[in-house]
Amino acid sequence: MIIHHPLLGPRDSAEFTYLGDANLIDRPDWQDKKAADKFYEYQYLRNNPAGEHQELWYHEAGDRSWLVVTRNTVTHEITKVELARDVARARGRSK
Amino acid sequence: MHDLVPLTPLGGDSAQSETIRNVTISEMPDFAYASMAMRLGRKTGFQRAAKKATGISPPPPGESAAIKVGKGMLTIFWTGADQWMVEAPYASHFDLAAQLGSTVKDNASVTEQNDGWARFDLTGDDCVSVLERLSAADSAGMQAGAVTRTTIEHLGCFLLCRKAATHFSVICPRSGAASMYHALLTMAQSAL
Amino acid sequence: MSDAMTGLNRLDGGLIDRSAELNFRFDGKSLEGYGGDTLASALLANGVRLMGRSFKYHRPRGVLSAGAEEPNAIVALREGAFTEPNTRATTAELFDGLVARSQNRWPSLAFDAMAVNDIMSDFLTAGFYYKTFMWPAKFWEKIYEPIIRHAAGLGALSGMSDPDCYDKGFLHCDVLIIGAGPAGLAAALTAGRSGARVIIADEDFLPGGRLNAETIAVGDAAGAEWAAQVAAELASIPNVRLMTRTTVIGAFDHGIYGAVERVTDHLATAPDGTARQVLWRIYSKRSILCAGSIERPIAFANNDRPGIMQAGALRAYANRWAVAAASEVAVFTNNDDGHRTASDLAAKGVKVTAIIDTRADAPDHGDAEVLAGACVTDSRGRLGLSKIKVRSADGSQRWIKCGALGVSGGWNPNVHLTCHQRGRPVWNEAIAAFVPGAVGPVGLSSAGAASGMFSTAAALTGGAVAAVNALGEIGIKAKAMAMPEAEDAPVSITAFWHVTGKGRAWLDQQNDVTVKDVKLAHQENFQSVEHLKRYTTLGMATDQGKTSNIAGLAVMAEIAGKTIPEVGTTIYRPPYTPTAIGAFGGRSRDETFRPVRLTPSHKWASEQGAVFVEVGMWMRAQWFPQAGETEWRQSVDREVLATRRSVGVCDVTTLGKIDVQGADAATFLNRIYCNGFAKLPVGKTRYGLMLREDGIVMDDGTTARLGETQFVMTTTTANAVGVFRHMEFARQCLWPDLDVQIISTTEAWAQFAVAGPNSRKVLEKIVDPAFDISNDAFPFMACGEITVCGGLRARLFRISFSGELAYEIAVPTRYGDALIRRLMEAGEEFDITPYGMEALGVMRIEKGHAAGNELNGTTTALNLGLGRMVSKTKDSIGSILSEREGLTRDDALIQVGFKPVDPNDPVVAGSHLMNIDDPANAAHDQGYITSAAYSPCLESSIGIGFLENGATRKGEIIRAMNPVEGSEIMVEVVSAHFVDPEGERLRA
Amino acid sequence: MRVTGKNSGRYSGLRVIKEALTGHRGWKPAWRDPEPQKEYDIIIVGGGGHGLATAHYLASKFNITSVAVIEKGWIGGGNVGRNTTIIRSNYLLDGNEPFYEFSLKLWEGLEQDVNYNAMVSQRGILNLIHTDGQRDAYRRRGNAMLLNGADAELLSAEQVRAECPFLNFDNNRFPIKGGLAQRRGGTVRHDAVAWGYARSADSFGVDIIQNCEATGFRIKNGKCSGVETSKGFIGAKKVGVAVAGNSGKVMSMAGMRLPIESHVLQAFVSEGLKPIIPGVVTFGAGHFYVSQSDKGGLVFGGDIDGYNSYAQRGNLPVVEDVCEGGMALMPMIGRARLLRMWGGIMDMSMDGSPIIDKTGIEGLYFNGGWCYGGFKATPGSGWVFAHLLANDEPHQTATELRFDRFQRGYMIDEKGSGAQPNLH
Repeated sequence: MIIHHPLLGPRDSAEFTYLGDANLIDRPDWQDKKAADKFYEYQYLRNNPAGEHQELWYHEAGDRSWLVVTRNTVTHEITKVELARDVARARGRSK
Repeated sequence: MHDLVPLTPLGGDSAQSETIRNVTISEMPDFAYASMAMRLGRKTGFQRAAKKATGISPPPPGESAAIKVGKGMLTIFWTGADQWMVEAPYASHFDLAAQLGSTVKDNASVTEQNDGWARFDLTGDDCVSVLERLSAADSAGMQAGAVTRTTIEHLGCFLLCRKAATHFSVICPRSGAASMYHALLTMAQSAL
Repeated sequence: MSDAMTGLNRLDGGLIDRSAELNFRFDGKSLEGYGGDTLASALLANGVRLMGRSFKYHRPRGVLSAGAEEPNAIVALREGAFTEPNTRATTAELFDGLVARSQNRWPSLAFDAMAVNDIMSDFLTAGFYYKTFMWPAKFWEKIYEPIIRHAAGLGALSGMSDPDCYDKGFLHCDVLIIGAGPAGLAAALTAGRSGARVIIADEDFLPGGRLNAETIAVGDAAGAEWAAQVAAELASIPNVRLMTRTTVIGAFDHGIYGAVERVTDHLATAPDGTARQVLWRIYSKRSILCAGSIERPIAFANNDRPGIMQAGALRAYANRWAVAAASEVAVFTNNDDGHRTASDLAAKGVKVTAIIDTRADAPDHGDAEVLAGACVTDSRGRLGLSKIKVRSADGSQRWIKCGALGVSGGWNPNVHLTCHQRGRPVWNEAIAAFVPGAVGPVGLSSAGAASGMFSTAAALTGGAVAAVNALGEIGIKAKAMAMPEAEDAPVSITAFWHVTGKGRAWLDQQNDVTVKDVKLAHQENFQSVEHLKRYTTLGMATDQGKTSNIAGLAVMAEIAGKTIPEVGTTIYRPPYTPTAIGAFGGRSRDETFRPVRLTPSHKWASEQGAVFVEVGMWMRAQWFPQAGETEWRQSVDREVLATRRSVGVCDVTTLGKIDVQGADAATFLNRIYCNGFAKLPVGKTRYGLMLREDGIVMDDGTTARLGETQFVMTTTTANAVGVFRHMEFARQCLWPDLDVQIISTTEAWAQFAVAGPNSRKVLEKIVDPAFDISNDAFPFMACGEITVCGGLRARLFRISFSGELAYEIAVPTRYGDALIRRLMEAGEEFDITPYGMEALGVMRIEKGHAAGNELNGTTTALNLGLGRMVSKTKDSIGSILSEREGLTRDDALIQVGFKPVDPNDPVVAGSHLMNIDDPANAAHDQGYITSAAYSPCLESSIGIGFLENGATRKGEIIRAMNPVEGSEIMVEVVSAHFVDPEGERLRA
Repeated sequence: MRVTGKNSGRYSGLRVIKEALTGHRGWKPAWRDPEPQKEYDIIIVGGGGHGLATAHYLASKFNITSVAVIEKGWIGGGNVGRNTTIIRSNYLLDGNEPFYEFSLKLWEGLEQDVNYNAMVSQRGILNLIHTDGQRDAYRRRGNAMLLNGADAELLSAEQVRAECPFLNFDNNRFPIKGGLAQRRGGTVRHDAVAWGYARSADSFGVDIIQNCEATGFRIKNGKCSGVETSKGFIGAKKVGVAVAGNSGKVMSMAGMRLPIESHVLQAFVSEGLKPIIPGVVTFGAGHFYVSQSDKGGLVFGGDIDGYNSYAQRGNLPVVEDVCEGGMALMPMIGRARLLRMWGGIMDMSMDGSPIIDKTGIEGLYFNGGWCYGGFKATPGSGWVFAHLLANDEPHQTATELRFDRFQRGYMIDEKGSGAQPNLH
């Protein structure tokens, strides 16, 4: 597969390490009353769609960027690639 | 001054080099390296400081910039988001990290990388014939100054085009120097 | 046979080089051919028709085709370790000294004992083996299966290591053109002249495709000449790469294609160091499939005899290789193309005895009698065709003499690559064949015969137009050039798949699948195409069903009363043709399977005669044998004792080192580690425990604070890469606004552990006087930047894995070799001893330090006896999920030590622990031993491991069971800290 | 009790001979193609190995014959039709080993049970050892196998060499230091497993309904009363889902999120070769395992591609990685040709172990999360799932294979890779 890296352009997906569902960005608040349940769902449950999937790829053999790739799991078509850091900020993560 | 004798990445007292038909593959040990990682939100300050420290502005992704220092060249190449590697002649810059650090201060995190890397240069007309059997990078399409991180025989490395088609540098982790050199020679033997 | 020797079958003309006479051997017989021959054409020229045996019935077989689709002429090429089984004689280029042998026959090709299967064929129908061989049960493996396995396979591997080498490569282009026939050449020329980066690949060694096999003119030149001219021009365009002997084997995601270039297969011996084949990964923006088409046979009784061939192959041999398969030939066809074969052969002076055309309205032919509305119903000739039985339109039957029969059932476009991403081809009634469907690999279009356009003119213009369109899509303007004149005959065909009748009519010739087998499959409800394929093995042979799949579908459709599209097709999968596994492996084999990483002291250690062991790609010294030491334990015990008594030195460079900087570096580490790091003072080092988010221990190591905003973290050797990735994830995805930067510096520093009571004394001799490393000035867990040997920058850490007074000293890697030599000099008076991985392992077990065997991805801080380290007063990765019931239960496994009750008993890692009175089974498992060693200090074998409730069971005697090696011993549960439990030595 | 008249008659050597002499006119369909009835006691969603096995055992061992197996395509078209045919029970952990050993024992009697020759071939499986740490780990595993009543042998390098002289002993990057052997492991003709179970289930009166896709579950107040399908609604007292790679897709129709990701695993077969590889061999220092089929093809595979996919096809990097392992381990195969590559969809769970459990919805049961271990589990999975469906109690060998183990912290993580499916 070819992943169009936002900074580097087209790169062979073989240069990347795959993590999984981009929801892994949304780590729960450790002080939440329901932290135990929320961390369980965060860590273990997946939508696993047959179709469009937002997922995390790490440019291991490249610039070490984490990317959020929007890819169709049936056709493998990639429609969007973003820097995970930007996505994380957009989802309200900070420090 | 200490009297310890350094070894080259290939474990010799002096650099190795071999010419196979019209490509020469050379170990290039006499360079100092330091990385600069920009501190959060210090874009302008860093650009200014880096320029002050090196004489050139840190280049955009996929590119390098070079400037003459003394008898040699100082090169900055992009290594990652807000990250650059500086390469300079070892003799004059063995304390490169300290030199940079004193100028960029808290605009960037500077890390000494002198001995983290092993540089091999390929020179000659058929460099691309060798590289196209080693790396997925489009070496045939690289212009002078282009740089990319790639994988050669399972070793991560930087591929830097010094002169289109005829001069490339492969910069790989020092501990893998022997494997890398072997891979380069083997492929030159096969492809040329 | 006399024919064979006198070479009567060689005609005039052709594209062979008669000046290059090549000698070769087939089944020991010495024969002669010419440059440009394939093994098949050379054998035919020599009158050899019998080339192989079929898989199941061992039927005599000759060549069916002139290309990659060949099911029958499958031979073993070359000898010894170079033996290449199952090689298609039709694609093997002839070279001087070539040696080939027929396969799957005994004692000889002409007389094959296993041909008895043919007589038994009624019992060996599709799937018979699923219905029998079941009683008695044990007979299957003892008797039945060995018999079946004995019959398995066609050719045999040599069993020796492949002596050739292979390369892999990567190419980038704007447009990849697959196939160099008329369509491909036209496309390449159009694209090439536009300045685009073009790759055109063809499996043949001669560009031109069918143009080389036909007598068709292109413009005022012969087709083959035109092809040669175009190929020459393409070779001269710098932005075009013309690759012959290159098969594009697969269409992968996003315009990536796999292609195999056969570099030396046409040579007797490969030049030294040159790869036999290269697997190219081609990155294309657009691609055009110009792979042509394959002619399909018509099934009739005994249609598999040597001499019965594709009509197109028959004329390819005549036109390109100047070979007549026999002196008298006939043609059996359902379309006009078959008539072309008759014309070409007649023009070459070969006698055409008849054209049997299934169409009632078959056109006349100038050179041969045409039997319209007729069909071939049978054939004769034990090892080669002698005559065919023909049923005329009026039903009358007669035998016609011929040594070869050209059969044409129409042509199937080579749609394979358009289906590699599970796109389905669509049925085109006009040509009675499947053509590429609308949904194929993104960016792939098709032209020429591959797209169902069979005329030469259509191929030329189709190729040119496809190129213009493809380039247009990526913003490159190309001019559609006027293409030269060429034949533009329409396709005239009436679908005809098999002749009904009694005898066996072959569909899949190699796997011996007949029309009857398809009928049986239907009868037993194996009606879906996938069931048909799997139940009958149709299309599963080395030819991948290229000449049989569609006919099989057609027969199934006929029986089921469906249309062919209703029945559908099986999925075409890569590779397009069978591909040497070696090519996929490239150089990654033998010692160079993976790279090695060498430590800074490698050269020195080699000089000491160290024994090396691989650890995470690193080659590390395992122990340093000394004169007189005959057994590894002697060396290891000596190294341990010397270190604990005086001082030892060990290269620990391989531990991961990560430079962590930034205003928020401390905050960041405080979340990465489960224990506190925020308040670590500058100049101090702390042991850190890192959890995965699921609460399981991920890694551990010491981290030193060199400055307010700078830390140096160490990781275990094995986890260095994973930990770095984990930290980047936390930095970029979880806390993107923390000001922290991380850089791996593992390689930049050569680091040595100097351990033992005299370690300080040794270091004091090389550390420059400006630096005070006394116990007061530089206590346990101190760290600092110093200089050594008169000014060399170094880092010193007072940390200990061995449990002794110990330091780790780091210098720039290039000075690692010099430093170890200097340390050895400085330590000489203290009998300083280099120690390796084994001694390091022994000492860490004696000290009860967890390592890889304990940090096995299932253990928690609690298991390791470090439960209290997990801070509950801060947010750190893994802390929440580490509190789950299953990970905190009272009877949790706890790390403890074990001593054998009888000191002579060896403790064995991997033993399971059982209570003495419990029955020995999994239900009563109490835990297991993770690491064990002989402790020369305690003069006993010892171990550490995990035991239920371990913390409360010190002093208990339990069983350590190792049934897989038939041993069991009694061990006492003890503290894991065998040596210096109070840690006084560390702080000395 | 077999429902006579519907079945395809008993198979035997004698029958084969008789049919041969009478033109094979007597062979009946191996299974019928019935139209769905209005309601069944149990509907199994998924006509793969596990679903068909479940139906067979429901009918033959639990006397429940009002059963339909609905399959969206043709039976055996999923992973049972696209795997590397290996059977074994060489697991480490208590949650797994008893189950897989139970399954292996069922393989040993399969042919006689279903009257179909699936060519169960116990030629043995050998896991190679390349480091001392690996030997410790395999010793622990071998002991666990023996303590669970399975068989295991720890072999020295010399013993391995004697059994597999073609391995690369002399010129390797990762020395072969021994191996863990399970003699009772081996291979099975995979398609025949699906066909055999289907034919047997059919002969008990089970309806096997092909080209019938489940499009939804009818669920009212937490109770499932049947399945909406492309052939209309089919009622059922209980519905069991066994759809492997499609687990996430299908269970989402019941509003469930699973601890499962779907990944593609590629497998490969070479041209037919005369027998040269005795049993199953797995490389411990690279991603490669291989066996040789009764037809002579080298059947081999390695790691999953590593990204979520429902495409049943993979990409080059893994093809190359697998072949690199093969060339490193047995360089004699360099001149053998790869004939066909294909991909299957693995339901990779969060700890690498399966789930056979009730769901939060009454009457809806789930069987999945097999990762790439599903084929060897087929008989065990079928029996255990049938047991759960019939008795509403987990089978004794499957008490740990529950949904809630992740929340409670009782993961069954053989590899110790944690909650990252593509590492299991």
